[in-house]
Amino acid sequence: MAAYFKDIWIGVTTIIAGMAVTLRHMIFERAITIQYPREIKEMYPRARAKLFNTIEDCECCYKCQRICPIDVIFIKGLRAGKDEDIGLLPDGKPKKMHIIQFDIDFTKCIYCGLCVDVCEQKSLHWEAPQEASTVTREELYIDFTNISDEEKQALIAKDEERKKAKAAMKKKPGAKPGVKPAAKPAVDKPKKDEIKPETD
Amino acid sequence: MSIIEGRFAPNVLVTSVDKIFNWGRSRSLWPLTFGLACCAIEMMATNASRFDLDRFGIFPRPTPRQADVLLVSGTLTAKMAERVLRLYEQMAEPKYVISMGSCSNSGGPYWQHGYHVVKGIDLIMPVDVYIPGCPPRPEALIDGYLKLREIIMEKTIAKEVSK
Amino acid sequence: MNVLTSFCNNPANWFFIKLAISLIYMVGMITFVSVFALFAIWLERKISAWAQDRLGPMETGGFHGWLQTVADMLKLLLKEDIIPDAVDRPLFKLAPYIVFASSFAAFATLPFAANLIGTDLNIGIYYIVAISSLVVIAIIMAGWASNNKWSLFGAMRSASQMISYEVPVALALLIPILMAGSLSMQDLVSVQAGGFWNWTIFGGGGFKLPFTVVALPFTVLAFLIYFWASLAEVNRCPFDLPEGESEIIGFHVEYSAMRFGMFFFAEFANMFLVSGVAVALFLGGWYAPLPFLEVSAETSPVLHNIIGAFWFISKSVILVAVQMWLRWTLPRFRVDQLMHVCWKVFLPFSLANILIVSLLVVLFNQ
Amino acid sequence: MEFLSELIFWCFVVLTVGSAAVVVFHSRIIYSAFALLFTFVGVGALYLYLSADFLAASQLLIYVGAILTLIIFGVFLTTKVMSIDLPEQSHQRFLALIPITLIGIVILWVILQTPWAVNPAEAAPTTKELGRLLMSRYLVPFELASVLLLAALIGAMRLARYFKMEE
Repeated sequence: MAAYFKDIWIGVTTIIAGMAVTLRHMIFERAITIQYPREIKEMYPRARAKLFNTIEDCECCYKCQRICPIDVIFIKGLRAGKDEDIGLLPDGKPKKMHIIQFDIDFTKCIYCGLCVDVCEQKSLHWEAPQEASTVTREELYIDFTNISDEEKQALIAKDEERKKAKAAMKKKPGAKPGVKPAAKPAVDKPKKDEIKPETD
Repeated sequence: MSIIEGRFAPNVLVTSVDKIFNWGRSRSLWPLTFGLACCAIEMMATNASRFDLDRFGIFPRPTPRQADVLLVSGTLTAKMAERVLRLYEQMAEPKYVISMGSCSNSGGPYWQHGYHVVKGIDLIMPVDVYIPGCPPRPEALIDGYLKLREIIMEKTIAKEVSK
Repeated sequence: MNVLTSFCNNPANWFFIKLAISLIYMVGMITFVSVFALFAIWLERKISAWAQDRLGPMETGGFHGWLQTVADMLKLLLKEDIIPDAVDRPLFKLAPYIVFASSFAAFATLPFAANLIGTDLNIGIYYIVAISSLVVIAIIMAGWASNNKWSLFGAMRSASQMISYEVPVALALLIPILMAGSLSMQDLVSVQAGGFWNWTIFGGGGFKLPFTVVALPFTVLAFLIYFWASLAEVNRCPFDLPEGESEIIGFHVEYSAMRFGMFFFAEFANMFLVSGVAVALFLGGWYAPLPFLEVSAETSPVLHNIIGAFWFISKSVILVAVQMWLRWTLPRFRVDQLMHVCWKVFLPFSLANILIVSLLVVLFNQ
Repeated sequence: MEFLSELIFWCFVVLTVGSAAVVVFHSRIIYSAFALLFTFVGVGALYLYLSADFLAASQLLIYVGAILTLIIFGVFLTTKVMSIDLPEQSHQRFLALIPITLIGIVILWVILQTPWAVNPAEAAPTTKELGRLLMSRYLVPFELASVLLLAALIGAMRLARYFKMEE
């Protein structure tokens, strides 16, 4: 019987205590809400918000592509001719590559930041606002290169020419040119198949 | 679809009615209480005090019959896909789908070797808004909702004009 | 004007005038209940937000999102009305109407002011208790017809809870009835005239001083029991396990669009109803807390009614706000705890309470 | 006034009889149970026409609030509620004719013998009078009913009690 009345007493007092807590929050404590589109909270400097590549600073070293754990960076660079001058990198060295493709597939990117860590020129970096919602999936496949398609075609054509010239140079001294390229993939392929089950 | 949808040709009256309807629909987006993976944590954070989705009239409903938005928040495994599709089919028109995070956008980290993950929920249902991020910050999620609002504001109840 | 006066003076036409007045009252009451429900849903969201240090609806309609529930209702009206294949169609369609009609029918005897009452039945309060019991059947109907195990669970829980809590509610309501000696709502209100010290909750209710002091703890207890048990009657937290959002969702799992909106409306209408009954029976009805705050019927009958309605509605809204406050404070009961509280705590207390108060009434009623 | 009142009266009569017919004739038991709701409401309304307001409210409270809920719970506990088909035709029609005729004659006799009040009494509060009668003239039946209910209550508790498995 005593336990029964004690239970009731505890029930009543705890309800009153709880209501006092909510009342305090209702009246005296300020709301902590950030009214997002009206007031925007500043991102922390190291926040992993959105990847951005300033293509002018990019060395095209393929490090980011190689370190990306899920392979969402697609880079294609073409070696510039020795006589070409295409500007300097942030650390003062001359640029050596034309970048005709630097794509990041943001539908897949997991924002791990390995590519940013590995970038020596600091061209790949985080940018503040993360909001990038889109209506189609294709819009999230972002191309960072700043050259037009015609320029790309021109660069590719130029490269082809150079390669042909190089091949012609090589043909002169070398014997049996057809063997080497055919043999190389034959060696590579079984290797890949062996490795694959392990990684899975 | 509600009964008046797709009955009238587009005219002045319909467009002004459109505005009112779209206003009502876009200001009251009730998502389904439904989380799949780590993105669900950010979804909860967005609903909670700091970001407070209730400011926009968005508060989660526990049953698909009363929900407007299916927020697919996280990795959609092949096994779960059936259930999510069923939930989507149980929802009442007009219904919208938001794909939140890389996993639901395209399979995310599992896009190459994930034998168990659906490579993007747009393979099984129409998606209105994609939010990138892994997981997206609450701001990004709110931005997604605002984007969805803009999309709804452009919709019409009029008959589709055949081109 | 002359035509109108002659029309009104002819006794043969009184019937039509009565009919017109009751129709106007009915339409006005439906409007009031709808507007109140819209307001209450907004208030609920605001109170929940404030209790959690949030802001609640802010964006829709400018100032503090005051158009939020209008947008919600517009959307619910426009949504597709799903009737699943496997449901029991006639019952599924009928249930929301019965819920809405029965919770609305109870408003007929709620005294908003001296003359603002649908009909002052001499069994007014008994009628309200009786008509509310229709809701149970409608909820079982909804839960059964949905052909969904969760909705059936919700309906069964709801039914057992509402039937159980009807007992303490009725027993607690008997205290003011005993003191006033009438079942009519206006009689129950009018014994509490003249200042808050005459309200039934403070031991007034038509009795003078020695009784008031002795009966004070028992009347307060009766009010508390009524208020708590009525929370269970309208399925509010902490008794909201029939519609526990996170586990079973409740009897309206399968309802969409405006059919769900009707359940939603009925819930908030019921909240006002139980608060209104509490106000009428315990908190002085439409009388002001202090006598000089009201206008007597002799000086201006219209103003008398308007001020009365103001006091009644504001007291009820305060009680509704307290219900919401409780909801956002307390967690949900388990089923066995729910039944324990009803049968082992509320029932013995209210029985003892009735015994004591009736004894006091007999002793002091010389 | 008279016309409208009569119209509403006939509406309630149709409601009562119609739903009672559903109770009796419908092949699905759950429909019968829910149709009882309208029968009870209709009967309550008919009580109101006899100026028995307290009785009408009691009809709603007790029959709809308690008994009908119990009936529905009982129906839920029957197996295969959804598919069960109640037999609509009787097996012994001619044998059944005898008691039905007898009962019909009795009812007819009662109807013919009763001096029906053409104009019902003035509507007056019946609550006080009912209470007084229950506490004086009909005290014994009242108390008997309460003892019966108490016995039922105790029986229900005995049935619902948790027993330890006996060795």
